[in-house]
Amino acid sequence: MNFVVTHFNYLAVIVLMMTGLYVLFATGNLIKRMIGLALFQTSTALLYISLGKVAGGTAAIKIYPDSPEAQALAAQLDPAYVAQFGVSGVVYSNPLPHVLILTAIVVGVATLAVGLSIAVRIREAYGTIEADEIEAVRAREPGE
Amino acid sequence: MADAIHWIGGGLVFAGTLLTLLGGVGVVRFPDVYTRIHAASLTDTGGATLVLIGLGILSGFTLETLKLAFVWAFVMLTTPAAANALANAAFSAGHKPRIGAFQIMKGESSEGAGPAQRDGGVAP
Amino acid sequence: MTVGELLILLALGLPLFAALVTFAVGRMPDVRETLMLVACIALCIITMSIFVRAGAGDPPEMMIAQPMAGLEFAFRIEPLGALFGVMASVLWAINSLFSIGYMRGKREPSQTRFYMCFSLAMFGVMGIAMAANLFTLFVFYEILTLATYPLVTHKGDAAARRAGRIYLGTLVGASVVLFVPGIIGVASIAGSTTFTPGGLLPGGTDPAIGNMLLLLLVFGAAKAALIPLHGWLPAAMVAPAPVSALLHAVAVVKAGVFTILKVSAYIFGPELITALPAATWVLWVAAATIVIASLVALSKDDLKARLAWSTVGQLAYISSAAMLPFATGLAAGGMHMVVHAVAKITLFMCAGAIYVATGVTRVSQMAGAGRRMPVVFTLFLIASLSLIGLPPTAGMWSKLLLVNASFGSGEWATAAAMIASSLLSIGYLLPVAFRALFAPPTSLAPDFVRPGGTPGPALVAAILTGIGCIGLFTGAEYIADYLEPLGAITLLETAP
Amino acid sequence: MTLFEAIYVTPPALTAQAPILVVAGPLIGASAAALSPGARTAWMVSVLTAAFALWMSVAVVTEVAREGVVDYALGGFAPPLGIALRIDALGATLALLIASVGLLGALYSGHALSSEVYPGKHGLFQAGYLLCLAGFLGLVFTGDAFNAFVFLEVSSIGTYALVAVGEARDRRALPAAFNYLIFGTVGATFYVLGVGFLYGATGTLNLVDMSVRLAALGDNFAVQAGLAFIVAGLGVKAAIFPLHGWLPGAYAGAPSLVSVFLAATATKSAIYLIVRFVFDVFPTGGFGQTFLALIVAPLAAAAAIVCSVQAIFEKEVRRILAFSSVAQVGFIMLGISLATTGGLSAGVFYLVAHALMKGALFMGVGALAISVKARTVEEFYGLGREAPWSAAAFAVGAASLAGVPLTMGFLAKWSLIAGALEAGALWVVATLAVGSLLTLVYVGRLLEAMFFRAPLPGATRAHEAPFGVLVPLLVMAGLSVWFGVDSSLPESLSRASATGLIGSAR
Amino acid sequence: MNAIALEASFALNVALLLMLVAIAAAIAWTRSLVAAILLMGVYSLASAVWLVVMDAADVAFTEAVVGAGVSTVVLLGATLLVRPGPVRVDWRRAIAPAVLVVGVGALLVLAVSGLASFGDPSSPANAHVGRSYLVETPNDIGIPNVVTAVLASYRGFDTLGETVVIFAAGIGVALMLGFGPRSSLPQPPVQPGEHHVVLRVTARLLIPLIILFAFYVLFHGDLGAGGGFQAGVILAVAPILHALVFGLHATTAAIPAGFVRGVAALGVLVFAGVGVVCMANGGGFLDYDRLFMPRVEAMIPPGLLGDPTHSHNWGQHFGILLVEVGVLLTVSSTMVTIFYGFAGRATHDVGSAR
Repeated sequence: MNFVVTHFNYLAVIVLMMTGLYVLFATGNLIKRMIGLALFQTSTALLYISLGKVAGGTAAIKIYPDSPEAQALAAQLDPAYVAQFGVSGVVYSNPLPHVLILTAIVVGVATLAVGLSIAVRIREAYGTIEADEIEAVRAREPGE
Repeated sequence: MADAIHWIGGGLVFAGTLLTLLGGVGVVRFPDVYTRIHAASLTDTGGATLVLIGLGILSGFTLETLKLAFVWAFVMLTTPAAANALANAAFSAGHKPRIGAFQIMKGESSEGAGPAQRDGGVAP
Repeated sequence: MTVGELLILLALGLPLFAALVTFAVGRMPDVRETLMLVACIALCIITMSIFVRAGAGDPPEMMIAQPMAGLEFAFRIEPLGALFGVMASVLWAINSLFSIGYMRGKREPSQTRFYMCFSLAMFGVMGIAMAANLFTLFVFYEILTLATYPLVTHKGDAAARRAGRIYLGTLVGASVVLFVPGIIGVASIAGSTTFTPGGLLPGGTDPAIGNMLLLLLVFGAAKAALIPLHGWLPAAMVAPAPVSALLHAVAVVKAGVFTILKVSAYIFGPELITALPAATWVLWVAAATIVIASLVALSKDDLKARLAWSTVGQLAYISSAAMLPFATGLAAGGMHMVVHAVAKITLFMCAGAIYVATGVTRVSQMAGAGRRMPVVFTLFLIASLSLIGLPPTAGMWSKLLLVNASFGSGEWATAAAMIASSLLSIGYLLPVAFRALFAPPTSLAPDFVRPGGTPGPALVAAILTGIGCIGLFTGAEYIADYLEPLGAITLLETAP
Repeated sequence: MTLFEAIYVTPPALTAQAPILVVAGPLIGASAAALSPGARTAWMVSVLTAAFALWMSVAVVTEVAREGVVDYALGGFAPPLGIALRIDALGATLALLIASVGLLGALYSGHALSSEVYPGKHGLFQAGYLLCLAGFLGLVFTGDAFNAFVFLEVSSIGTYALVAVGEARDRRALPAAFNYLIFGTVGATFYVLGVGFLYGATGTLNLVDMSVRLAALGDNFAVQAGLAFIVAGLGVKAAIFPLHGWLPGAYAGAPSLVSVFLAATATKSAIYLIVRFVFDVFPTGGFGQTFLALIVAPLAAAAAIVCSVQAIFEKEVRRILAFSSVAQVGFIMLGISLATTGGLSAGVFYLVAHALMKGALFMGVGALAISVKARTVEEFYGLGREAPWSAAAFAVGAASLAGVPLTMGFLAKWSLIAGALEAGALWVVATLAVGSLLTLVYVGRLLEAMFFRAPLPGATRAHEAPFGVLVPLLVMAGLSVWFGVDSSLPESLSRASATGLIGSAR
Repeated sequence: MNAIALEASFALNVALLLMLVAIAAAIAWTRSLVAAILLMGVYSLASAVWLVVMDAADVAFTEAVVGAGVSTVVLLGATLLVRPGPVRVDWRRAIAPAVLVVGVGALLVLAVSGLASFGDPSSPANAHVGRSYLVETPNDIGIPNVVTAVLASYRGFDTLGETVVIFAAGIGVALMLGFGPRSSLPQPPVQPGEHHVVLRVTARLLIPLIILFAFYVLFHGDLGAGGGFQAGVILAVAPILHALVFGLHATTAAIPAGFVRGVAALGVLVFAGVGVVCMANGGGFLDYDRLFMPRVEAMIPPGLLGDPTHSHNWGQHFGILLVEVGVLLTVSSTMVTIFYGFAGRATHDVGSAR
């Protein structure tokens, strides 16, 4: 049970990813597939972000320790914690996963655009975007 | 004093969210496109306004307040325009209002029905 | 470049040259065939000089390339190879003579391709004869396979293509699945594949691995047609007679048994062969092959099929000779290789001559045919005697040595099989000649389908090899001595 | 390496920057190609860029030969803070391979494209081609797990579109490309997941740093599952057996240039990354190699047999070659999963050999397809006489594929079986033998069709491919023979890679 | 781990995650493509909120802009083009995926059991490199937003790759949709949207604001959330809005497709060019400390950036700014290219406001 609490984020993200994967493989509709793919990729991003969260941390944008918001943040934490894990008096969350995920999101939208454009061309060439119908058309072609 | 600010601001934000929620209910429950648009846009603008004012009060008078003001202006500019466009599209797509009687010019009643119906079918 | 290298290059180059020339002047048959004969003669001279040099003790060597560590592409002559080379080149010359007569006599189509592949096959054979290591041998072995494929499918009809598929499938399949892993195994144990007198593999090789390698290599050389890998040989009978002669006497099958001899002599060496139980297993398989093949041959009415099955049996003699722990076996095997080649090519040329002249292929129809062509059938008789092993033919010596060696090494089963098959061969060879020559003249005797009967060149070729059968009877001692370096023990000591 | 010292002169300043130039050059070239006005200009840009990349990668190879491993810290930040390029012998080998194939492909594209791609698209097409080149080169050079993902995507996204462009010739390219996109993206996302777990367990993305911390970490579910996801994800790109579904369609549908480039490089770079993770990042003898031996090796064996059989029963030439690619990848992975120096170097050697032979084969098909739109084996009847040179090059590639002696393919199979014997894995030897036999069957079918059959009645007569196509084709085929006669260069490279990886045990 | 600090945000986190799960389930459930697409947009917005809770401001910004914005637009455009019927669901084809998903999910659960618990500041992920970025940035880079510092400087090579990926996507879409019979639009018979007075006025008002805001986001990037990518997408919204309101024909007349593609390539050139300049000045690729030649560097008065000890940060600042500009160019023009591709395929009625 404790595991479910301490790892709740990861488990929830797993559920999300698997939903995406399921949508991707369960449907024959090309656009629905792309939606599933996008869902899958976005959820993967959430995993990284969960990795980078630091309890009591704030966004990784430097604030001067003596500024009011720094004070407000520090007020919620005990000084030992801040002293141990803070950087110059402020606890930040881990910026690295954020950077990686920025890249991943971009890759995701790029994939989405290319995939959809191919799907459109498929519609023009085959008159359908249902995988099994496309297969049916292909089966009738010579050389198959 | 701080408590007062805290309570007032919080209350406004809460009221705003409540209004937006109502809007959501309206979108689901109202009979036809136009009333749904009405519910959505009106409550959105209203709710957004309340929330933004509340946040402004909470943040005190700083640079944040200015940004919030910009956001408010933006919402005020776009939401009604969007609602107008939506209604316009629905109308030109030949959706007849269920509530209130007004004439539709003959001939415009049925053109390009397809996409508009999809717009109507958005609500889950 | 030393003389030796020059000789090697010539021996390899002449067949290629012949092939190119054939291709170039294919339009003009006379020029084509004259040039080919010239190339054949020249090749004979070259191989003989190589033979002499190898005997004199300075074997020619040559290193072409080394694709990988422990993997050379090189040539080196040793007695067996030299002998094989001479045999192949001489018989090639004669066979070309014969095939000229045959092909012209039968007005065969696409003769240019035929002669080209013929020369290429000879290129392969020369490479095999002179290979300095297993890898080089393998390369030319495959060249030979590919070069003879179009010959087998010469007719081009469905049957021919089917036979060709069996031929290619069996040979290539065996070499890929068995032979190549065998070679690589040798290489990864010994670090190279070079043929070294006394055996490449160290004496202390683990018997299990040794057995595996021996079986891989022996059965990988499917050209030796040990049962169960003999199927391609009778199937290949669809080919025209000169091809059969080439396949069964000169090139392909001899390449197979030659490979086995080399593997036994230079890769494993007498000691290891003695130590390995696998050698005995191979001997049993060979014995079985000898008997079975002879029995089948007895049951065949088609002459070429009968000869083919007898070839299967005779090859098994040589394979078992290679497996005899008694080192003389090697010499005997080498000798039988030559003798059988000469005899068998004679038989096939006779068969071809008969076919060209009368169109008859079945033994039962040849009764009395000898009256019309006594020479051919006399030659057939002589060759048969040699194959059976009766004086005054060379076959006697080689069989004597073989049986002798197998007795000496206590391989009674092999000896018995050899004797039995000799008796059987009396049964399936002699009647052909006798019925043809001495049968009472009947109206059944076949007529000439070709005015003038046997074409001249073919007849000449057959006569030459027929003389060879008898000539080797006297030359046997010389060959045996020449091959002596193979085994540690001389002939005289082999008496039981 | 003497060959390189002989042919190669580069100012030291450039040599120092060579690793990044290999990757950045094609990136810049791609933008230039996209900006270039006409098809010819784009082609010239493409050729020049590829040549530059090859030059630089030769520089890198010589450097690696001298120093063993070359490191290049980007942005002047020492790893693990900054991204670093780390080129070991294997990476250098693959870079050399990819760049050479890239250059040949670029040359080849001069004429080949015009018959397959709408002229207006050439500029963008060349840009996409160069992006793929850059992606693959970056993939084999980077020393950072996430940066590898970025380059994986650079190459992939370019590739999807390039494959789809094949619809001009054959509309089946479109569904094939879509499949490829789905499979490929799922694979890449699995890779990201795996990297995420490794990052969560080690806190670093730099591969060297990661290996150090992994060795200290010991067994951990996150790490092991991470590796599983990484291998599975890359296995999709490498077309390891059950994950190869995208490959035949993609290779068959793509423009011939793309088929050439993909067959020669795409799967190879993915295999490289797998090897890198299993042997370099994960502790030697640890979970990585167990995983390889227990999971990957059987799959590879299955691929070697099953896909060869599929190839035998396939009707379309391109699809035959594609299935054979999957089978050959099986061979390669078998060698690698032996996890011995011999097996690994054999696998690398086979990898190079396969790249060259498949490149030649697909180029040959493309060259023949320029004059006659031959697709099925029947349509290939008699092409040997009508287009002798292309057919000859094709035949050389096929011979190398079948493992005919004195071609590189033979040496590859040789060293593979030798490695398996050393490792005492007899079942691998048996699999390889059977697989090679099956290979012979379909190769024999192709060659018989081309050389021993008369053209079908009413078939369009083919004629020889233009010079600009023939030259790279013959060079590609010639390489297979050259290295088959003297394999010192690839042999030493693969040997060095293997020792570098097995030796780099931490 | 600190109780007070975590509880509030943790509760919010759980609530939002459950919300996301619900939305995902709805996406899997619904048969209507349009519904699924809009739900995707909602999903992105919700996850953006969640990201803010996770202190990932930049990512939240990007997710909102991309997930809710661009993806939805592209998906809708594609749907408009393919005009699909309702999604057919076949239970037989749903079994195998279910099994697969359960298997992979189990493996994932096993994997996360090896990870440190959520929010643990001493977990390897947070303790090792991530922390040293926070410590080193003031020295090495000297800008407040550590994410931007890592993105553009420490891991600038990744960002270059990311830009190239976007560029590749643009190329891909252009190759697929940018050519062929329907690529050149005929003049629409009726001026689109002539009965949309309100829209046209609003658009005229908004477009300059959008561009202004885009540049604000760009330059604000190293102080707060924002940067070249987000700015690029926002900038791309201006022409897209223009096309939606005034018709694609008018927009392409103003900004030709070829020109847009050129700008995309230019952006990559700018980014890579910065790297090459650094190399030319004797540094490594993308080593902004060497962006300026030493002579120029010497001319910069120390302390101009407030901190006299790190005058080289000057180079970092400009390097980051320049590469962000490169990203902006590529991203915005690629987005417009994608929009052109999809809209250009369609019949005129895309031009009118919908």
